Amino acid sequence: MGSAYLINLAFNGVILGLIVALAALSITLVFGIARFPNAATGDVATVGAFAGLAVTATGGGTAAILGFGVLTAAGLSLLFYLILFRGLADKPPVASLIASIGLAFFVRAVLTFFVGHNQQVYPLPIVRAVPFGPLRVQPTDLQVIAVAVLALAAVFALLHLTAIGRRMRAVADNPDLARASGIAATRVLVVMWLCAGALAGVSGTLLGIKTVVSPEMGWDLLMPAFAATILGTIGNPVGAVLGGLLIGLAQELSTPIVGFTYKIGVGFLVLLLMLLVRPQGLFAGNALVR
Amino acid sequence: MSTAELAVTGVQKRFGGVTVLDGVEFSCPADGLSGMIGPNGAGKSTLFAIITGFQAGDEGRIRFAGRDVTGLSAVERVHLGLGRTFQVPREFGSLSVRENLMAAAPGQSGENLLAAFLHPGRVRAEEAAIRERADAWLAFLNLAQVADTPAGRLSGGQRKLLELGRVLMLEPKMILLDEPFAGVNPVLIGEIAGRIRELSARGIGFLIVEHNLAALAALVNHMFVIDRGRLLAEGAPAAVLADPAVREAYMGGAA
Amino acid sequence: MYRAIRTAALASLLTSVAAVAVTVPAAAADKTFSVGALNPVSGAGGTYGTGMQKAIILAAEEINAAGGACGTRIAVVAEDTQTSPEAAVLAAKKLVEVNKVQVVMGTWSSGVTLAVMPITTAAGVPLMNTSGAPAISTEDKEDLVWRFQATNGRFGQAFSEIAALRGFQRPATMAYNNASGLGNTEGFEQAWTARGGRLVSKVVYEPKQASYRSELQQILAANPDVVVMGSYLPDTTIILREWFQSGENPDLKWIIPGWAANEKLVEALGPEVTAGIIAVDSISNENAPSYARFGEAYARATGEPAGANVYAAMTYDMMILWGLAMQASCPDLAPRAINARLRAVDDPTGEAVYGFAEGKAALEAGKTINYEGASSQLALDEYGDVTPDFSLSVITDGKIVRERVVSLGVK
Amino acid sequence: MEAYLLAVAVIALIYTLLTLGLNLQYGFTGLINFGVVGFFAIGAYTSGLTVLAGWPLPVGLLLAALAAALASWPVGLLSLRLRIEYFAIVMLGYAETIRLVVTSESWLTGGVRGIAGIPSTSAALGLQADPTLVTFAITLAAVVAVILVTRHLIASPFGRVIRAIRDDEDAVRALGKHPGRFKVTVFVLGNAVAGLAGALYAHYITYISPDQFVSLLTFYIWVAMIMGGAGRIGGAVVGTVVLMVFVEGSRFVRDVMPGVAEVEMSSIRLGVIGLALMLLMRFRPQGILGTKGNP
Repeated sequence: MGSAYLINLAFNGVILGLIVALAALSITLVFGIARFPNAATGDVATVGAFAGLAVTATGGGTAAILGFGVLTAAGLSLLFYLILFRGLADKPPVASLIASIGLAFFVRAVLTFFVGHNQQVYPLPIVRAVPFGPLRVQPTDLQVIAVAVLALAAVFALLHLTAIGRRMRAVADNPDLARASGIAATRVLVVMWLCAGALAGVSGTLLGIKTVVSPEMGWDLLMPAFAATILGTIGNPVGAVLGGLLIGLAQELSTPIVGFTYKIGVGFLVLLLMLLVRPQGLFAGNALVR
Repeated sequence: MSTAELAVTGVQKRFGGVTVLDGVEFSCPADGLSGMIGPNGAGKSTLFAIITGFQAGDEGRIRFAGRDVTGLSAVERVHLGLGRTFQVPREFGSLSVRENLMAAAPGQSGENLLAAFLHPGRVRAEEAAIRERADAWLAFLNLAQVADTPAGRLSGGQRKLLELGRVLMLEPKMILLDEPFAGVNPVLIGEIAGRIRELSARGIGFLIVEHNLAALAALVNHMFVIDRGRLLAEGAPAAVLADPAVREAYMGGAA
Repeated sequence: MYRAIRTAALASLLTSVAAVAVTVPAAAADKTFSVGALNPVSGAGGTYGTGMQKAIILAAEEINAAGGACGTRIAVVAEDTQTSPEAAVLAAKKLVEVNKVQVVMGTWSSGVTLAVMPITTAAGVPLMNTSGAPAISTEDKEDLVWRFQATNGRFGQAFSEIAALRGFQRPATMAYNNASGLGNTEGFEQAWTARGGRLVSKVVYEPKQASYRSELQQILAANPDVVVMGSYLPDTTIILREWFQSGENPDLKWIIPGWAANEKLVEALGPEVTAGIIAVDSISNENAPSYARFGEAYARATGEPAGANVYAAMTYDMMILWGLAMQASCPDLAPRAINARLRAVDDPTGEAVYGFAEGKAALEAGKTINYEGASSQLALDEYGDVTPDFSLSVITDGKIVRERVVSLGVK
Repeated sequence: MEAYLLAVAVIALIYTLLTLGLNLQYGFTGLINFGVVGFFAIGAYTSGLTVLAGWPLPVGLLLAALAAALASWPVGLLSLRLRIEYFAIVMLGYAETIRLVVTSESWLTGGVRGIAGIPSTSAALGLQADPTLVTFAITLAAVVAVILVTRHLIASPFGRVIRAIRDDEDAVRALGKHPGRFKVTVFVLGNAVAGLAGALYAHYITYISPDQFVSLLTFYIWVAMIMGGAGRIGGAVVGTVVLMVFVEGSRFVRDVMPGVAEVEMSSIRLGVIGLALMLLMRFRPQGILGTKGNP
């Protein structure tokens, strides 16, 4: 078990971690501003992946898959806010959490009802890997890295460079402000839900490109994404990304020790240990602000 | 320096870059009737939370009843006889008014799960005694007619009284009241003030944080003024309210 | 006018109720035998369940068309297991207690069969299944459970047979962590080591992952010449794609069960990646007249080729074999009596028959018979398990081309 | 027909036990437990293995409750340090981890192949009676016992404090009582009931495997509890009955409406559960029967 083996494992962990990080960032945005862990995030990602599939029927490539998947997921996310979560805003966060689980089930049920349980695959060409020293890098890996980094950069730019982003951070910092400033808060929420949906869409389509598209893919993504969110402190975008990477790395690098069946549990173990030491998350500090 | 007092020395608290409390120092007799005022953002609520142990200060010490309680939890401070109410009443909304008071009684063996099942006789006897005490306080606070009503259905003023009743079940040496008059109609304010005076006469100490200066000045014997995280003035209510520095602080705070 | 319509509606409702009330005893007088079709109509087995149910009904129709078994018509009561043990238990209770069925056939997943067995056995009702788990044989203490599918272990033996045929020296295994995945690869390992071979590496993986690269890396590091899989379609798709993309061991060959190495896999990965994959599947008794008859009826009823659902042929055989056993047991139609005759109508020394009418005629003529099924030659062994043949196919230019049939031989 | 209804009733009673346990935790104390199925599984495996090893049934049931209680104690302590939303997610992960351990430690649990041939209740007790009937009697007795104990508990000083914790934890602290001790006790107690339910399930179905313990069951129980009204003992029973009528009723709906494609039934069931969760939260968070503010 040489260092080349470990380097490859670590690389796998990073790729996996980036996809998880995107979903985690979506969850953390919602949590920072709407104040509940959104369990429907994974299923919005699934719908994004299926939407991407629809464009491939008309001959779309990777860019078209991503674009359409992201747009659909963003629109769906906004729709869910308008018809469900807005009406729950004045109830305890637990109500929104439980409703979001219901929504996740419902979305999955609708998907399986119409498309069945069978897997689907994006008809993209399969290309051989390029060796970089001991590392074997697949072209899809480079795509995943590029898209993920771009998406993350776009979100951080939005949060820090635009007026609406600053307002989002302000609302995250002080929920009373949201109540006080009426219409402005609605605009913040609309942008936030669009943004969260888009991130879920990126995560879903990238997962679809890497693997296969199936109705359960998003729900399966949810647990590691939740873990990453908590790991990096809920409401902290940088933390969510680092949390995702940490979980991906911990899972893959632990395999020589714990084997392959337990590796899914490792992500959770890391989370538990961290919570014992730092109940507030790794990057404690107030929410989206700092 | 008497042992029966609440003493605060050098308390500091910062949130991020903002200093909320900057070395507050004061002391008041544990059986006295004292008030605390200060403009919005002066740090009263934070100080209140630090005294009662609901928040930890960055520096400084709290002494109560002859002990340094700085490191003690909120629960332990209650056991030493330091009770509190909340600014926005935090009644147990789904429990009846009587249950609210009964829940507060200390040292109930029925709160131990095993005892609740294994010693039904003892628990029943205790319950009867607790109920009697609760009803007595309800009568004192003029809440007897709503004893069986869910607390969530009470009016704002009644909730304040309920919270007071709940603290009284603890048989505290001293009670910290957080804005007992806020949002209460004038008639009820008079009633609440009357009850406080009577309790004070029975030897229970009070420290009352309040925005209603007139009502507070009429009630307390001694007043502290907090501004920008420090003690600005103290003394008899009339003298304190006449102090130019206090007036200045209130004007500045309003602007 | 309105009132008239209402009166008419009411009257017709009453008559239809009366009609039902009359037909039930009439049917009973005509002697019917109730059979429970307990299939995975929804859930993970949903792809197969409906077809399995149809096949049972087709076979019952065939029996009834031939004048019934022992003068008795077959009535099929269908239920859904939802591919869940708990739902299956309730469904089985309903079949046995409410519908009073005297045999239950067509349970699919091993978990369901193991959960239903105690109920049917306690009621003295035989259970016929298409599950793979070995525990089914050992738990069947009263010889009331019959298996029409190859056990996981037999699949493993077939893999080993094929690996040896192809001259592989350094096999590795990868298994999806469930009973079937493990059963296949462990069956392979057992059979392979019994031949004196050894595995160079083996991995058991948790399903539903975004990537299996770390697992694959461990396998490839051992430099095997073939990987034997106990896998399903989604994970197989991802694993093969990652293997191909990595560019490592490009000459590596794969032996994959037929339910994973199928047209969908080729569609997902294309001809280049799938070239040379060896697909192994238990096959129906394709050259037998019974299969031809079944295939034609199945296609007519469902609009799908019989080959699309290998389990449908098995449930068809369950019903036909049971009908023949009823005939052989005549006039004693107690479930246990019929159960005891199942091997007698599958007697290797008997005259080969390929359908119910033919078998019934032979039995009436006093002959011993051997029903050659549509799914396999059956040949029920001492555990009540069948011995089907396997196909060895190779994916070439995106097409799954069958090379040969592998028989493990009847003990 | 009676025997089938009895079989359905046994499952309904087992679910009722789970709902009662969760109701104690969430309905009366406000603890969010998304790991119900994990403790159910622990109970099932513990009793199944114990009785298979030759111990009598009562020992199996007792150990099942104890094991579930023991497994929930450390996470119960953790709950005191975590925000409520963190804890909700941690519990989802914990149940999944329990399933993972059951799957991986095949030397003990049979792994993915599960454990077959667990003695039924009547077999374990050495009775000749119908196992469904015996399980029904035991489960009914357990439900009645849990209801009686819960009622006594809720009316006791202990119960008063946990209801106070649900309404306002900080106010309880201001009264000099540690909410933590009460929360951990309730958490452990509720999960012990889930463990007992798991044991009865194991001896009823007689075959257990990791596939039977997926998170969907947890949410079934949540739906049942919320439908009946959190914080109402009778609500747990009513909610479970409504749930079972829906789940089992779909079996008969298919007989009446053959037009509904059969393969899609599982999608419809999942969708209805999801829709129920959303609508209940949105319009009747106090449950079908509950009245606002007075549970």
